[in-house]
Amino acid sequence: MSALRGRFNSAAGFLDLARRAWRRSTRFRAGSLLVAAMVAMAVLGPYVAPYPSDGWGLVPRNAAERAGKPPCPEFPFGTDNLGRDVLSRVLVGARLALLQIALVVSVSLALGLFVGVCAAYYRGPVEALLNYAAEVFLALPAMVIALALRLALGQGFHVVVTSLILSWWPWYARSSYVYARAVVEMEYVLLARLAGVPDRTVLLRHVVVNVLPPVLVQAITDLGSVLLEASAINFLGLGLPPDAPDWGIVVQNGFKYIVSMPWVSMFPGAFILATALGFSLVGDSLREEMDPKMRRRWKLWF
Amino acid sequence: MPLSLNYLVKRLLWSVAVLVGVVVFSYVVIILSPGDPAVKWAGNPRGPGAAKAVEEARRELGLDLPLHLQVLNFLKMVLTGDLGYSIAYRQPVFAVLTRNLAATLELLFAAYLIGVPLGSLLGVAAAMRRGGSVDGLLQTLGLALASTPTFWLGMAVFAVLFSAGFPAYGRVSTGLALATGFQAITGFYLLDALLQLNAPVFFDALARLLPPALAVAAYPTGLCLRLSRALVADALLEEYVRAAVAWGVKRRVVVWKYAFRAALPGLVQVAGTAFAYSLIDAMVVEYVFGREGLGRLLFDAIAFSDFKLAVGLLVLVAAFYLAVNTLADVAQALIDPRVRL
Amino acid sequence: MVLAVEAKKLSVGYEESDELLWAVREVSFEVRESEAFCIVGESGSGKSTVASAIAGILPPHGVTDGELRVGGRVVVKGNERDYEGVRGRLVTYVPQSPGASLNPYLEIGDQFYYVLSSLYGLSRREAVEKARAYLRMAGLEPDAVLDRYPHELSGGMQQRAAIALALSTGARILVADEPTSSLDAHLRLQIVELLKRLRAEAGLTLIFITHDMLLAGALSERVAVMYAGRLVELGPTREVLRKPLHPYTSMLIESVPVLGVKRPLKAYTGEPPSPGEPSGGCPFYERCPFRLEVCASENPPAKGVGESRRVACWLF
Amino acid sequence: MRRGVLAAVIAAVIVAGALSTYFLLYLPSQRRGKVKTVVYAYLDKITGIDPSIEDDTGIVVIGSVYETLLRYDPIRNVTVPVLAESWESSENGTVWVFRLRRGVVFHDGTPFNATAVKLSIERARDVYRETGRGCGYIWDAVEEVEVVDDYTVRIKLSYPQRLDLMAAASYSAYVFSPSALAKAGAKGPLDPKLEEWFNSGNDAGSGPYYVEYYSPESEVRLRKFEKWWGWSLVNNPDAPDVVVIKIRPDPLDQYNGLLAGEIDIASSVPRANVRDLAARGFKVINLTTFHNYILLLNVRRYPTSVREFRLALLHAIPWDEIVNVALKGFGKLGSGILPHGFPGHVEGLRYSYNLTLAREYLKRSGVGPGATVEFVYQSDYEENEAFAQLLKSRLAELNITVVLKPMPWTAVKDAGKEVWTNPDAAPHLIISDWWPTMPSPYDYLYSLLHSESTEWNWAGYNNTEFDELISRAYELEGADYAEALRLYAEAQRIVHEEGVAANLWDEVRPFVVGGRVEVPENALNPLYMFVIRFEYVRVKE
Repeated sequence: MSALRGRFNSAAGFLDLARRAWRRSTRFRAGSLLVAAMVAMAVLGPYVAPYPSDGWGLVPRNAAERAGKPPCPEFPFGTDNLGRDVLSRVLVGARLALLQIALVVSVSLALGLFVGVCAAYYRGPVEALLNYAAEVFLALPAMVIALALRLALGQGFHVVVTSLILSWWPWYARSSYVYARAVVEMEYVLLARLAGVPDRTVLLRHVVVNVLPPVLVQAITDLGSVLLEASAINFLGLGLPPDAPDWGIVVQNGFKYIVSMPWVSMFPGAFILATALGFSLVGDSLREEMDPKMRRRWKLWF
Repeated sequence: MPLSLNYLVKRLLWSVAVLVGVVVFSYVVIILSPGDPAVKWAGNPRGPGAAKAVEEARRELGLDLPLHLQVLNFLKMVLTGDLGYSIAYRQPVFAVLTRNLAATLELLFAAYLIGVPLGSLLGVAAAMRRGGSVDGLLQTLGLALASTPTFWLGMAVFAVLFSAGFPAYGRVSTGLALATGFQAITGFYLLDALLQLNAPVFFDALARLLPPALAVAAYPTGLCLRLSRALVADALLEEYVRAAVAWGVKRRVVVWKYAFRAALPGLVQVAGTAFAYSLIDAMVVEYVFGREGLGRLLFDAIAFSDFKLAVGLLVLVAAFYLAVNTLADVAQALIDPRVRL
Repeated sequence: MVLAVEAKKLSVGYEESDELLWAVREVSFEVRESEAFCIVGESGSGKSTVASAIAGILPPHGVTDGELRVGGRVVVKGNERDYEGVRGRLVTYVPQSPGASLNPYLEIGDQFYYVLSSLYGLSRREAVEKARAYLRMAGLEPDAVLDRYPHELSGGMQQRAAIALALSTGARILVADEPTSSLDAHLRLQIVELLKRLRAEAGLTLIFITHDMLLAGALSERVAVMYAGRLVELGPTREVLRKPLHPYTSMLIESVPVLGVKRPLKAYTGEPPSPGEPSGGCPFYERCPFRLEVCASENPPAKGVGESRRVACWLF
Repeated sequence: MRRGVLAAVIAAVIVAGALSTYFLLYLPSQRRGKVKTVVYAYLDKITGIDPSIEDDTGIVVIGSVYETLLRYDPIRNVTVPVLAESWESSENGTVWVFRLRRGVVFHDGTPFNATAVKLSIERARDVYRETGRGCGYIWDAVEEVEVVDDYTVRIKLSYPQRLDLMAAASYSAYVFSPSALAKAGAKGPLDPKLEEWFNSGNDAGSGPYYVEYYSPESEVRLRKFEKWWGWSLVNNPDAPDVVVIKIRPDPLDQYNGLLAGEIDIASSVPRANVRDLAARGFKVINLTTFHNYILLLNVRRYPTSVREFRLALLHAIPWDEIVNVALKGFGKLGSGILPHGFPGHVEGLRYSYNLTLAREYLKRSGVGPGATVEFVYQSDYEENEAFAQLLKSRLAELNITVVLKPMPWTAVKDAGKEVWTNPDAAPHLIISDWWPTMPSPYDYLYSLLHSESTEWNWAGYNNTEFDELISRAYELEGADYAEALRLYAEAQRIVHEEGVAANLWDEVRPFVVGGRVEVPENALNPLYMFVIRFEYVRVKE
């Protein structure tokens, strides 16, 4: 089980891993800077946005003369067809983006970890049932789940988040299950069980602690992928309403004007790309750092 | 893992079981969401016939049966492909889906024909220089390609091409198709044009296919780049690669016939799964490029509150996923000589 | 007299997680043309690394120092390596595990084809024709092998096929890295006989890597003993076996099983130092029954004993 | 090996060369004679093409395939002959005689005659009476259609009416061939089989084009009817042989289609892109339409049930921004209920954007601060979307929260009708976009605000005085047109004071036309919304 090598078992271990990665990997540094910038935007966005009410989706009073301006010093990212400042919309939108992905990944991770560890620990019919459920949701991309939920529940935040959680938890369930299987079969876990240590304690103290690190690193990478899917769902109008401060929505707002006012869609889209890339870079270089074999540099020797 | 009839049958049964789960899920969505399931199923009918339509829907769903029989009834209805009439299209859902499937698949195939070879090639190049600056750049490129919102990339490609006066819109020029008497036979326009030896339509359809295909290809390119890099780099450390090098086998042969060949089964497996998920990407890009296909159905299902169409799409996408994954497993087994057939 | 291989203060190391671990340190030896030369040592002694260095297959994270010549060509100089035109043409290689050394995705015939087309530009038919000869030479029936995948062959057949592939290159120097370690005793004997015969018939230079002193005795004319990355003793096999100089060599000879019964090592407990450990003194210090004070602090240089033997020990 | 690659490349080049030569040589024999084609992008799915029943988007097909007895001329506000050559009415307007055109044939070759007229009028009227579907209410007054001879019909009415206007209506006034019954296997004109037959893509009209291919969700193809009676009058040798009506709901889609040369006439492009298209050499025809967008306020649900609150809302609507911001200049600010240029239009009957007044009304209404109102509108109209966001932003200044509920058309209709059955589930505000069936103010006022019009009166408005006023005006139209118009204006004033409904804007629809097609002004008519008279269109090849 190569992924169990180089693991960390505590928050300090994780920090240590991150520190090593920072020292060694340019890609990790670039990725964490992107992520930090995104988080900063999410925290500060509404306060630093030049036109905060534009950012929340309100049409400015002088919309007629402001509409459709290309990027200029006053509106660095230009304005949309209703005269709203695109920069403000992007800045304010960071918060909703972060909220969506953090919520989706944390809930899916918790759910998937629980299911995966239980399946590996209890085996038998529990295992079969949980694996089956995971398989069913693996076959359903978030977009079609969102379609069904959109028709059943109407537009809204809950549709995006629910559909994404439903489609992401099986990934964590699956990898937790694989790692947990390896851990459960280890001698000390067996001994602990034989010694009559309660299941809950064994699960938490031994299994979860060993399973979590690689799954957590996976989750960091996934934050980016979830953002991509959430934006797509919002872009298609399956999720948030059309004036929500969300990057996917702003891209949708500019969609009709992609040829005449490309800036409306291009800037928020670039932020989606940069954020997703940031999380991928961080997750990818952390995984590389956890597996020393992957760090080797080489010249082709033949 | 011997690839036997036994295995295939098991695999098929498993797929059907998963599909049953998917259908039950969609039924749960219909039943548990607020509002009358029959009204939703009938598509919010109006006018004098509304009461009758709702009654009809109630019978179709079997809402007066006990719950387990309701589910069985629904399963039978969906899995026999008899989803009734789409409100948006006033045609059987099954017919609407199959009619539009070819267009999306054509785009998807084109994208993977571009993305997988390109990504693999770049991945091999990166693997040969692992740890170097070229590798770093290529890996970042791979991540960036896989992190690009496909719908946005589609729009960007579209905007650029359009500004350059390149008509990447729709599937084929209507005027051209009419003037040359083009007929859609299989629904794969490139194939249809070839069958009818219709060169203008062939090239026109190709020119309109490539730009959206490029947008859809971003993800598989990035994925294959990263994957083939990892697999080839691993394979290059294999004992038989060392032996071959020691015997003086040329670099090109070692890389392709030895290392890449070893990476191929893994690549097929992962690309297969990605192919299934990219169906959604293709649908979104279709919408951006104004092409007919499954993507438009997604919007029509929303616009008309067409629950039947939505369930049809749900099941179609899941079935596609299962079928492609089974095929990928079989293909992987076929190209690995160690697997007994 | 032409030297097949000549190592001068050759060091080989691997880069692992920012650290550089030296697997072979300042090794010097020569192998004469048409000679059967054996390198003996426990696992981790660096003998396989030496074999890789000669065959030109050091892994990509390898680092070198010193100088190595193969067939008169400088292949290693400092950290520069150049095996262009050496691999397969001057030196060839029989790998350790037969199962892992054949490409599992290719039929044996194809593997011959790729080797021979790379080296001599042969067509597939010519390559197969030539392969038949070598397969027969290695004691295999060609038709039962050529269109088979490796996993369809038995272990012995795999190893014979690997030897045939190695021979088909036509190189005059054959490096065999424990080619029998994974085979049972019967097969092992057959393979050794085969190698002996081939050497006699074709006049090859044979460099044989093993941990088995007995095998070394049966096969080679000269032997080099390695311990913890260093060459501790070198000399004609018969002399070294009869009268070992280095305490480690003595230990190896004493531990040779007689009639399959492994004798316990009385005095020589302990493990060799791991390659990462910095050692100022003799690497064998911990296990050596005859250790002196100087052994703890200074590594013994190689000293000539007689006209054909060398040893690195403060006892001499 | 390298030689092998080279050989493969050479082989590929040879094969490709051979194939393309083959294609190119093969083609000329395959190419058909030049077909003049026009591709017209329409923005909605076709809901049906039954000439008597269809009351929605099907007009875009029906208008070219079928003909009415008369046609309305909006500029002169008169009717002109089509299938009827002349007509007259009795003194009191209760008996009308139409003399029909001779030598007209339907698409299947059967001759046009008085029987066809009788059948068509009666079917439209009876379907409406039986099921409430369609626009057959225009024939509501018709008591008897009498076939005098093959080319004369006499129509008796139960009350006086401008029947010539009805005969020019855009819905349910089309004449179809009696042969359709037999083809459909229908037992009578009301047999549902007939409707099914029509809606599966069959036509029985006499217009200049006939339906060749019918796929209501994606494409309808019309072909020139060579035996149409009017070709000699039109005298247009460049009229298209084939008209493809492409269903392109997305304005961007249409814009792209234009640029790609895929679409010759676009009915709906993003407004902000029209100037860009004009700069690229496309011709833009700005049609001032009778299509207007009327805001209806739910009078049956708190807080819009409070008159003062409604007036507060209406004075907080940014009237001054609507045309420039939401419509990008493509519209006329509404006044009263009826659109500009339509009989009965009243000028100057509009609210002002006046926050002080709005606050005053809000205070008087007694509705507490922080009120929330739901606003339903059709999601695929970009003007609606822009207006909705504008309204939300401005009402936020009054501390009124607007919950935007964009919906597809069918859902909008369902939500609107709910006001009569479950008013608290119906939205507070809703936009109804309307275009008339007949050129009478009654069309708008009855449908949108009469208490019996539960299908379209989404305000839930029920005012006997208003109802009586417009009914009286309608009956007077045949006898004293001026007095009728006065009463209609009176009715609109009542609505204005009650703050129940307001015409937000009349649409100016830019039809964008590509270079190879020429669409003369007379090919478009605001009453027959979206219908292009392709017989006047010229295709330059």
